[in-house]
Amino acid sequence: MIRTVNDEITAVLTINQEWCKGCGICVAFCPREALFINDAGKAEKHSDQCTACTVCELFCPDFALVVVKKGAAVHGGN
Amino acid sequence: MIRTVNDEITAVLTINQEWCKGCGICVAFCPREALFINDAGKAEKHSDQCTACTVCELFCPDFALVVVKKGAAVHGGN
Amino acid sequence: MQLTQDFLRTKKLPHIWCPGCGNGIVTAALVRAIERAGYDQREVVIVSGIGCSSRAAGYLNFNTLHTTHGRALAFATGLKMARPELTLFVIMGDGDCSAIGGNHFIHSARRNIDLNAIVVNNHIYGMTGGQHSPLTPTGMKATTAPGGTLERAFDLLELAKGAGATFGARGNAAQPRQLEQLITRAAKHKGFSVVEALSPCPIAYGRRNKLGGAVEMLKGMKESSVAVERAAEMDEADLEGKTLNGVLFSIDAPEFSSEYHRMIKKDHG
Amino acid sequence: MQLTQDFLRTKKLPHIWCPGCGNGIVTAALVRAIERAGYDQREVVIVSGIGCSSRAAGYLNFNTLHTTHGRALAFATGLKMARPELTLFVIMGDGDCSAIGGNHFIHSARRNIDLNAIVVNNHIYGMTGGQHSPLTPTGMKATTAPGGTLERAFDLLELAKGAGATFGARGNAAQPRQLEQLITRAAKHKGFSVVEALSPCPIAYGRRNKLGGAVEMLKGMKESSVAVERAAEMDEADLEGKTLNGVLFSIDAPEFSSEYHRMIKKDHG
Amino acid sequence: MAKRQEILLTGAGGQGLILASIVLAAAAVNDNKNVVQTQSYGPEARGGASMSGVIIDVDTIEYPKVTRPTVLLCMNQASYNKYLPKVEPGCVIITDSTFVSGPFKEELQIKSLPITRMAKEILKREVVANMLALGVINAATGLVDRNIFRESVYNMAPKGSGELNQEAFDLGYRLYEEGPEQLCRDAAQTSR
Amino acid sequence: MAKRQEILLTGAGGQGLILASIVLAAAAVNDNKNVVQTQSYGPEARGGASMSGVIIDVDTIEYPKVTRPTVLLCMNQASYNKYLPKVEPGCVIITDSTFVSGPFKEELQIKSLPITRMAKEILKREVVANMLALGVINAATGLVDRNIFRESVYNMAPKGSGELNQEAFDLGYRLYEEGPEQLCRDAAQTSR
Amino acid sequence: MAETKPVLMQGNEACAMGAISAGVRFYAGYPITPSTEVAEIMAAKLPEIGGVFIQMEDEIASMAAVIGASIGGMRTLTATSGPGFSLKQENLGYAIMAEIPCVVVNVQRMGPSTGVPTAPAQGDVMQARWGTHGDHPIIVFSPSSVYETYYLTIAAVNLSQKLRQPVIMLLDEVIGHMREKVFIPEAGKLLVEKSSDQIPSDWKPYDEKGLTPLVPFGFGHYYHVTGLFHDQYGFPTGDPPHVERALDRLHAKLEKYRDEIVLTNYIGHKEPRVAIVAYGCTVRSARSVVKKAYWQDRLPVGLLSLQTIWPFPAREIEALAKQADVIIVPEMNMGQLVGEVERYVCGQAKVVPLNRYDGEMITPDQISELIGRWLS
Amino acid sequence: MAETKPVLMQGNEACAMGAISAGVRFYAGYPITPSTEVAEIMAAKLPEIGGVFIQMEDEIASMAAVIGASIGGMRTLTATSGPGFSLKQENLGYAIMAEIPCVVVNVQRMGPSTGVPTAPAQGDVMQARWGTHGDHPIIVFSPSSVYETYYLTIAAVNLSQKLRQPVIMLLDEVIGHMREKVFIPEAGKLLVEKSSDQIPSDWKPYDEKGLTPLVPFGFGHYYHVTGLFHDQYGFPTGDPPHVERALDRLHAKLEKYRDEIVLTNYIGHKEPRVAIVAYGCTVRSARSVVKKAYWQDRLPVGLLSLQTIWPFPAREIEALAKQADVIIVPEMNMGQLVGEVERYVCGQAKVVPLNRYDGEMITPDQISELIGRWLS
Ligand SMILES: Cc1ncc(C[n+]2csc(CCOP(=O)(O)OP(=O)(O)O)c2C)c(N)n1
Ligand SMILES: Cc1ncc(C[n+]2csc(CCOP(=O)(O)OP(=O)(O)O)c2C)c(N)n1
Ligand code: SF4
Ligand code: SF4
Ligand code: SF4
Ligand code: SF4
Ligand code: SF4
Ligand code: SF4
Ligand SMILES: [Mg+2]
Ligand SMILES: [Mg+2]
Repeated sequence: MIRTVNDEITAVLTINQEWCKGCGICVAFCPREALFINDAGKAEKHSDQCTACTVCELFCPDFALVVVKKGAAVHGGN
Repeated sequence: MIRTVNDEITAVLTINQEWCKGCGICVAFCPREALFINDAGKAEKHSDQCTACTVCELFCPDFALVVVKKGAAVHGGN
Repeated sequence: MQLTQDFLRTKKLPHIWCPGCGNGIVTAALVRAIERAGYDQREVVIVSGIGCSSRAAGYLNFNTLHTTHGRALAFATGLKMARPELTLFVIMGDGDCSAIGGNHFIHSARRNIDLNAIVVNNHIYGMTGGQHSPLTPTGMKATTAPGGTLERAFDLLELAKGAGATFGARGNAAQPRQLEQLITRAAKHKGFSVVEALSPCPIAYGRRNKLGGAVEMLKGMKESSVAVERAAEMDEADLEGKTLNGVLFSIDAPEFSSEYHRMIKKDHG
Repeated sequence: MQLTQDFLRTKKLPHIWCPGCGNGIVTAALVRAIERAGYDQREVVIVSGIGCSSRAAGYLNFNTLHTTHGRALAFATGLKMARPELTLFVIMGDGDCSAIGGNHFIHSARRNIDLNAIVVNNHIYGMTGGQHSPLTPTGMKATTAPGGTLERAFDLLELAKGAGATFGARGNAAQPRQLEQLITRAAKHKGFSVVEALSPCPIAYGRRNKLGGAVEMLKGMKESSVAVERAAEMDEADLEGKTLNGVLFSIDAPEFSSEYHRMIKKDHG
Repeated sequence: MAKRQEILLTGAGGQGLILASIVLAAAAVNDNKNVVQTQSYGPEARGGASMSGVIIDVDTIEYPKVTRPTVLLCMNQASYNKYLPKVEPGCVIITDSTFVSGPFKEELQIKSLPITRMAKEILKREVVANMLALGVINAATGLVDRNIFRESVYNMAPKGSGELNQEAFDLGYRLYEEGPEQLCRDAAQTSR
Repeated sequence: MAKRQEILLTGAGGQGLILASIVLAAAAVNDNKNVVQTQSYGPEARGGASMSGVIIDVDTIEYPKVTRPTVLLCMNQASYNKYLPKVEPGCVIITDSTFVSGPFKEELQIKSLPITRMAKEILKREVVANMLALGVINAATGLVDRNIFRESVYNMAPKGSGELNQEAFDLGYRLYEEGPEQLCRDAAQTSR
Repeated sequence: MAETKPVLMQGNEACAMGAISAGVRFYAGYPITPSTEVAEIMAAKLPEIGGVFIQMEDEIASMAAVIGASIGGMRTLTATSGPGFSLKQENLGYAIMAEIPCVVVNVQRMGPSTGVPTAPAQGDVMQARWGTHGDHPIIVFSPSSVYETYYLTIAAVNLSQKLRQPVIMLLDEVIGHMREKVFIPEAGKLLVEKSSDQIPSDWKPYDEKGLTPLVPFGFGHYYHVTGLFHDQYGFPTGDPPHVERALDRLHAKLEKYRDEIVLTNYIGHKEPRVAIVAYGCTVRSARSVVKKAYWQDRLPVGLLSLQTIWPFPAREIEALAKQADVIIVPEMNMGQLVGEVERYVCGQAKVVPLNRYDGEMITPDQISELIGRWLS
Repeated sequence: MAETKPVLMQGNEACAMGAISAGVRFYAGYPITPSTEVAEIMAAKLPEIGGVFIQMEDEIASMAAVIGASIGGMRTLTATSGPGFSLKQENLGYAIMAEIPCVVVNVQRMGPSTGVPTAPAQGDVMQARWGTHGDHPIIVFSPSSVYETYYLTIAAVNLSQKLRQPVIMLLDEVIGHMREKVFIPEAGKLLVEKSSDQIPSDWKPYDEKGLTPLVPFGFGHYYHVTGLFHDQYGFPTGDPPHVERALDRLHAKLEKYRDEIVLTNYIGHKEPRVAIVAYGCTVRSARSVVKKAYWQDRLPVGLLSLQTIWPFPAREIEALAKQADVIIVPEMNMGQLVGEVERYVCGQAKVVPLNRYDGEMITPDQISELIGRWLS
């Protein structure tokens, strides 16, 4: 579950689609309308819109959205 | 447990010494100092002092004091 | 007013309470209140929990229900919902009501069910010989708090109010006439009403805390109590160490058992 | 702030909650608050009861104690008294905390023991499929109140206050940043603190009451909430149907576990 | 239908499979058969897996759990993966191709149909995919008299949705008998 | 003291008989005897009847309840009425004449002494009547070594009241040995 | 008796409907899987027929409320599952002591503790007998089908009233949650056994001479109800001979009506080499095996199914032990009722437990395999 | 071992003192006759030695608090009586499931329900075994003297720690309230069996391989504790094979340490014609009879006294049944443990219950009279 991120920007939104349940909350609350639910019923990003504002992260009930600093790793405990 | 009372006055204090536990509350709260605890440890009356004011009745924790109207009977349920 | 001995099971007397115990004073006030309110003997039910004070049920000549420790209000709730026409008085000790029975107390308050709770607060577990209760003031001694309890006490009426009770009053055994009147008002109130009746337990509380015998305890009770009406005019310093007496709150709100029966009558037919 | 996934048991994810359930939002806010407060992971304990929301304990990477229904605070009281140096967060559902657990709730408040109660109020029994809880507003539907419940609801924070709690705050899943801050403040408060976190249960509550899906429920929640500070300036009519948000009360009072340990140190040492 | 029939309806929580199993069981009762319906409960049912079983027999049904399915419906990939290995040859297997992508074993009698897609596209109501599936099943197996089944579907539908549910049931029959392409063509024509 | 001794202390709640029985038992322990002490509990103990039993033996004591008292103390009329019929000849019976007015059967070995009255009149403390009673009992029976008993009375008294309790115990001895009249006379002399 | 149309019904629903048919008009409870449907159906139906449904704050209060309502004269029922059943024990003991009728449903789930809330088990069999403190009599029914759930609930309500004795309906999750076809005879009709309406003038609430009907509160009999040992009028007494008589009295009523209470059913060979003793859903697996083995294959096997598990059908087991060589006791627990079977078989036959405790039903295959082993 | 001065001690006091000697430093409880003295002594002593005494709001909370404190690493005890014991059952089951050590004292009083709060009885014997829902193992000690109370409490605390298993001290009112002379060996010394301090690096809270010590919260092992069935790390699972293994695991520890757990004592004739099986205060009456009958009158009688009643001393009873013709089981109840005796005697000897349930002790006379009848 280690995902490193794009080096070009300082922070970036990662989506863990395994955890996403497609509730649509992030889509509804994203101020940039940067997200949508794809055909598989999972959240997906129009990456150019996102400002990494973390609103969706705060709202996602499934811990599926994380705004990660450049080069950081997302990992968990046991 | 039927006790009729003195006909000459309109109300009178009766003391059920079987129920009295000698706690002294009536003695302490009687405004006329009309009561005392006798040698057997039971409340007893200086009958001439009592005004049948019912204070002691209100205070007796053992239902042992009843101010009864003239000619009335004191009786209980089962 | 003469104590209506018809409402007492005189054959069961003398009662088991210790000499000078306030339970008898509170019980007598309740009997006078019932008499004064003019209830039919058949329509009055006395429910109680377990404790010294709860033994009152056995001495009162009505239908009487001596339940399990802490659960009196829950039994009473079932009975009241089944037979809303009955008038229920629920006698509980401070431990019974606010320790093990605390949950039923707050839920009765929340539902605003028409039960009349008479909480005999002697600040101690009397029946079991003097352990501290949730109404034992901080610092007071008990067999389970030999150095004085560190726990804070509930303000029972604040608790009731916070839970949604619509009537709360406090009286004491040292003012038996007033206590009777508070119970009468509680009974008239439609909804859950609480009367906290302070009562001396010279044996399990007074002795250990050097409060004197029953007489001294009653006198102390009277001295430290202040009527709410008068308290409104007093300043904080004067109120220090005092206990408010009288009807502390009385609010109108829908009563649960009658609302429920109105609903089912509509549904039913 | 990034969600510290060290504090999550990511191997246990995805969690069992329904799509759109607010439990995850509240859980994330709690994780951020713990992170923000800078606690050592070892000194944090999560205690929970039984219910959907209580399953959060299983996903949080601390010492976690998933107890019995309604008893989380009583377990936590024992643990806190034994190990006063630990910081305890006690997650409970509205039913868990205020129905079956009501007694432990008021006694924790009375003792003012330093536990941080996070009450996830979805106004319903989620886990068992949608029965009404003591926090279901009157008139709302539930499987056990098909025509809408007739019962009155507790105001949880009024109840806590009446019982003696020293910190009470209300937040909601629609304002996750504020919720996080309220939890942080609760954790800092020494004494019993309650954070009521309103949370959407679209499956067992929203659907039956036609409140829409998770998004609509969150929006509704946000709209009806008013910060206490702002409410002070509003008049009654404007406040109708609104829910107060923020720290409703915060009082200083001796905390039980530390008082106790001070006492035994004195006695002992 | 003399032989004991064991029908397993599987998929995700929220797909309405439990309701479907109850409707199927009720229909069988109305068709004078002996029936037992069971289901998997639990928090797993919440968004996770859902399974329910119906046993239909002319004899008394003792053991109530499905052990050797004669009919298997899989409405999502997870359930397909889980239950396919448990069936024996001869079992009628129906999968919702909207969510199940195989692998389909040749030796098994598997019918893959876009059940949910049809519900969504033709009836505009994904929620009746379950009744559509019942239509498919009954078309494939004749478990219950068709008219009695239709009536049961109507009667057990939530208030006001009887017709829609019946339509879904009928569409299931057509989906099974005529195939998805025909249905789409017809639908396109109607909407024109 | 070879034979098993069964001592029954009876009276009203509040007379301190349970404490007396514990002191007696502890004294016997200190005197190296085997001892078992039991008592009646219950709400009845509240102002009502009080009963406690002490068994002293050199052998191991199995059955702990008093069945055939060898010593009976009755501190009020109710207990006298209740327990007298239960004793067998040979039992040492001591009654507090302050509260017990008989009837005294000739054939029984009954010693009636004004225990409470003496405590009140001579020691001015009714509350130590129980220790006075212990003195009487031990004087009558020699159950426990007198000095050991005195010491136990002292040690087990509430803080600050050791001496008073010992005095009461000694007074019990004198009451038994010299009789009440002598005691009153002596007291009158002292107070003169 | 004209049979009505068959319907599909769930076990928990049958319990609720049976209760209503038997005149239950008061339900107090607290939700818990897998019993919740009983509450939910009661919540929907009772108000429609003028009854009272109340969701209490917990199981303790639910048990208390049910007792309170019974004292008010209503027929009452409450339903729960393991954890809630544990909580009800104190007040259940009160109802037994005070002789207040009520029916307590426990739809068992896998325990101990929270266990597996949705998995079936028969782990509360001994608890149902002994869960509350002190010696006490109890009646426990254990249905094996939806229809049996319906009629045993009716029997439970009526017996409870007649004997002034709480009755436990001990379902397992399989029976509680399964739906099956049932014929409800005379659906909607009240199947209430009326205890005599005549209150004798010398009525005593706890007459030492024998069973008296409960006179509800509010009718001018000012008696006392308590969980303390009490005299004929309900007043506390701790007098030893009285205490003994009171306990005898509590147990005697079950002995006296034993034949009405203890319901069992035998199918199979008269002198079986292998007999099965089963209750609850396990009966179904056993019956499917015995039907085939005896009716089809004519093997010397039999099945004693117990609708009543407490009071324990000792006589029936003793009789069976005289006929059978081997008695198999399949249970979805680690062996509970088998102890009682062993006690009464008393060495007269070989007793073989068959235990499954993984949260799944015992299958017919498990049973037939074991029978096969003991037949050969 | 140098014996100290003998002291007069009450049974309840011995229980409290034993607990303290065994390292108990946390007590949570709710007062109830006849157990209250245990709490009162703890309230006085614990603060003096740095321990925690807390009076909780009820028995449920007391049980919960004790479990919480145990998870915090303290040795804990709670005491109650019948009604409170009924209330503790749900959380007792939790402790069993989550394998949290603690000692629960039940000083039995006459039940059912409120019963006669001050009268002795042995009515909670079966409840102690089966009071909580679901299959569960339990250890129950039943002392017959003040000294036995002291040392069995120590054993209970140590066993509980070692096995991570709640242990019940089932006293009766006679033992709880009587005072007798005792020698407390090495009074004041800690009699604590330390479980190994070494936490293996691969420590798992519920290692399938066997018993692991409890690592208290706060030491960096972030495990989960739940009343749900759980895996080795404590995380919930309802997977059938796992559930079965988990239940087996819970029971296996008691089987493995059976010889440490099951304590009994036999006196009398090697091949008795009449043997008595007794526990609790009844042992005393029985022993006084057997001592006289065997030691003095050389009659073929014997007494098997049970300090441990659960797990049931089946082997000891089986062995006894081979020797004795008649086994008398005196109990202060309507017959509880006798059922288990009958089960294991299995027809090998005649089992004769002797029951007294009027709130009084069984006397030596009652027993000797019965022995006499069976000897002749
Ligand atoms: C379940 C249960 N727990 C404990 C008890 C023991 N008990 C009886 S009365 C009582 C407390 C009495 O105190 P309170 O309620 O204040 O009444 P009081 O005797 O002071 O009038 C207790 C703890 C019990 N009977 N049942
Ligand atoms: C003693 C007991 N009673 C009942 C239950 C069943 N039960 C589990 S969770 C729950 C209520 C859940 O509601 P809430 O506490 O509001 O939590 P939510 O699921 O809504 O988060 C109930 C009644 C139980 N597990 N234990
Ligand atoms: S909020 Fe989370 S779970 Fe919901 S759609 Fe967005 S990413 Fe998925
Ligand atoms: S980080 Fe902000 S802008 Fe980017 S997707 Fe999330 S809410 Fe939208
Ligand atoms: S108040 Fe009553 S009990 Fe007390 S002394 Fe007076 S009469 Fe007696
Ligand atoms: S009635 Fe009044 S005056 Fe008479 S004794 Fe009582 S208190 Fe005194
Ligand atoms: S112990 Fe206290 S409350 Fe109980 S009867 Fe005695 S004085 Fe009254
Ligand atoms: S039922 Fe409600 S609270 Fe429970 S997981 Fe689903 S949405 Fe969340
Ligand atoms: Mg009190
Ligand atoms: Mg909830």
